[in-house]
Amino acid sequence: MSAEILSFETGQPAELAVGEPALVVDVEGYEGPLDLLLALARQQKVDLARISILALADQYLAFIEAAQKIRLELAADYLVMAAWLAFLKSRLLLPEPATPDGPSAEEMATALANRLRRLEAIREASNRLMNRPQLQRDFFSRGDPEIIAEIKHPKFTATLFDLLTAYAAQRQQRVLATVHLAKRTVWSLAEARASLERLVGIAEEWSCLDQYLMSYVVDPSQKATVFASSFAAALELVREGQMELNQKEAFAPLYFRKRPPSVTGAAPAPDLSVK
Amino acid sequence: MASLAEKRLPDPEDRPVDPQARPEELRLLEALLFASTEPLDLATLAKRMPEGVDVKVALAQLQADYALRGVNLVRVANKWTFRTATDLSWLMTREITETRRLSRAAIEMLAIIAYHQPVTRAEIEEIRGVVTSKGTLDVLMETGWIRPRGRRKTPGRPLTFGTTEAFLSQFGLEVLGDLPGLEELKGTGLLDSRLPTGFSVPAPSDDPTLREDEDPLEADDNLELLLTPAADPDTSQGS
Amino acid sequence: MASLAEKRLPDPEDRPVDPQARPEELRLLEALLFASTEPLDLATLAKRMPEGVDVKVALAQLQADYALRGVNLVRVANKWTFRTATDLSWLMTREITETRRLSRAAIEMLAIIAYHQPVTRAEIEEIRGVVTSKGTLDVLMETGWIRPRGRRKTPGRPLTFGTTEAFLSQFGLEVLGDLPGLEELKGTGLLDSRLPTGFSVPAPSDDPTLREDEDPLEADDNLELLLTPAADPDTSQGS
Repeated sequence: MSAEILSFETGQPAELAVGEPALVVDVEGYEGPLDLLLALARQQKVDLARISILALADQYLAFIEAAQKIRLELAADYLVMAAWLAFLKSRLLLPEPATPDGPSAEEMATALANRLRRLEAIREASNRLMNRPQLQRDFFSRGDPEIIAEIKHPKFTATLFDLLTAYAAQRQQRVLATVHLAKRTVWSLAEARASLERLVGIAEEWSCLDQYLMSYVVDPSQKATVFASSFAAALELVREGQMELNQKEAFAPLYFRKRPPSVTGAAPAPDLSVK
Repeated sequence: MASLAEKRLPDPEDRPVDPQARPEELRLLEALLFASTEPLDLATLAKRMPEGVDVKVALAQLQADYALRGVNLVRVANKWTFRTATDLSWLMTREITETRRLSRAAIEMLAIIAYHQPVTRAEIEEIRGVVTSKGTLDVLMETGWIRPRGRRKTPGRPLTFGTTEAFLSQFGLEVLGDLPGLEELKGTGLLDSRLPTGFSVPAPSDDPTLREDEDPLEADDNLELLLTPAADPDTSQGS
Repeated sequence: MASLAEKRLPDPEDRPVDPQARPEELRLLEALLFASTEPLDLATLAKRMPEGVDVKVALAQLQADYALRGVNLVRVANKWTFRTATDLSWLMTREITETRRLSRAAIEMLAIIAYHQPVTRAEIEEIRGVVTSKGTLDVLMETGWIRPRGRRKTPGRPLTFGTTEAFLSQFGLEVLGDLPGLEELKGTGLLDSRLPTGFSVPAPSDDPTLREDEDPLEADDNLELLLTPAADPDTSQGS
């Protein structure tokens, strides 16, 4: 610590040579200017309440000056404090103006002394606090607490609204589902066409469409839809030139065959007696 | 016994001369055993205690000291530890209530029981269109809102279910008849107003008097067993 | 004192008539308090005790019973717990599980928070005369001994800090008023954070009730974020 080499009586650094080992201070060792001031103040060995702020300011300024002489990098905080202390010192030395603007130099000095006292007091308090017996260091809690078994009691929640919504939705869903099942299934045009295309692919000879269709109709109720869709699909295939249709008269059975590759004329009528 | 005022904590300075002061080794032992995270054996204790202390004797003394207390000094596999007195083990439990929401399936089932009671499990499944899991019925029984009330006089004699008073209080109903009927459900928009004719909502009743087609539960009906799948023809048809 | 042979464990059947038998409520209390990891408050204890037991009286009795033992019944922030007697710490050292060593800055900060609470970071820095590093605050928060308790109703609405129950527990303080040297500090007026020392003598308080100049923390206050330098003008001037 460098403070020993500072003479607070004169406020001037004691005789010292630049680079003297004692001056190589670790400012990092202080927690800021206030900490440094407190350390310096302790050198006065008096109650902080009766400390000489003037002497302290001199000590601090001397310290900073010394530090700068050896090009010790100082944080801005230290320089701000130095400037403020220089200002305070000049005001303490000069007679007070008749109409003081703001706090008097005496008040500023007292405030600084109080800050130092407070910092010292809290340090003292923290020492006393940390010296108290501490849990798991000096006294101990139960090392092996017993397990408290938890008996869970479920409490169920549900509202009347939940209940009614569930009931209505459920009943309704069942009713609507029944209606849906009663709907007729429809043989779509696309289905009919796909089936016919497969049929036409193998029907080189005239074949009775009705007979083919019958094999598809498992459920008699579907007969109408199968016939209607197939007939429409058949007309479509004829228009596209993929197949030929033949019917003797209205409501007579329909015959179809794959359209021959080369069309040389009207196709001969099927020999109905054969089939 | 001295009054509490007289039994104030003595100052630490008083301790050495206090006539009640216990032998220091007992204080040391109880502190060690209290703070230890695991039971301690004789060797470990002896190593930690001051020289010249007969740890065995001290342990026996300490065990006697605590014998009548709520905490006893016990030996477990030759190691010593404090444990709650066995007659107080009930203290070592804590009852906690946890709030649980009913599953949708349970709510649906409850609703059907409420409206259609007395109703069997098979009938519930008929209305819901799905097989009921045993778990759902268990949960509902746990709520205390439903109860088996009798047995239907049909083959298999299935249980009939109804709601309880707890059901009424849970849902803020004075009587079961306060459950809204068809028109009210339609009025609130819960039911579609264009439902087919013939669609009806029963006028529910939780009258405990058994219906004509119900038999009383037998005294020895073990409801736990009755609800298991094996005893329940409803679910024996497979999953 | 009776010899060990005479002090054999009585049979459980003998207990009720044993003249030495302690009042059941004391057995229950000591069992509960021994078993628990956490200090228990009066309400919790009362809930677990039989009706009609004056728990306060029983606790005082129990505290007296254990005053001279190696394990004492102590009160921390109005909660009760057993702790090993502090005068036995020399014996217990081996139980120490690597206690964290706080930096001097952290210790000072903790003391300022303890003696000046509720206190803002700026006020802490005013007392210490230095900017607080984020790391120091983090370390203190990690100990669980301090907590942000609200926001000062001043521009910037800075967080106010206070100590926790764990703090009292750690330092064996029954209430905050037991802080060492608190009375002297109050007497010197050095607890007033404003300068010069005022006329009022403020006392620190860890009462969770907010002071008049405190706002509650908002529900969405993310303390992690609040403590980061970015959100803190004190340190935003950069390093």
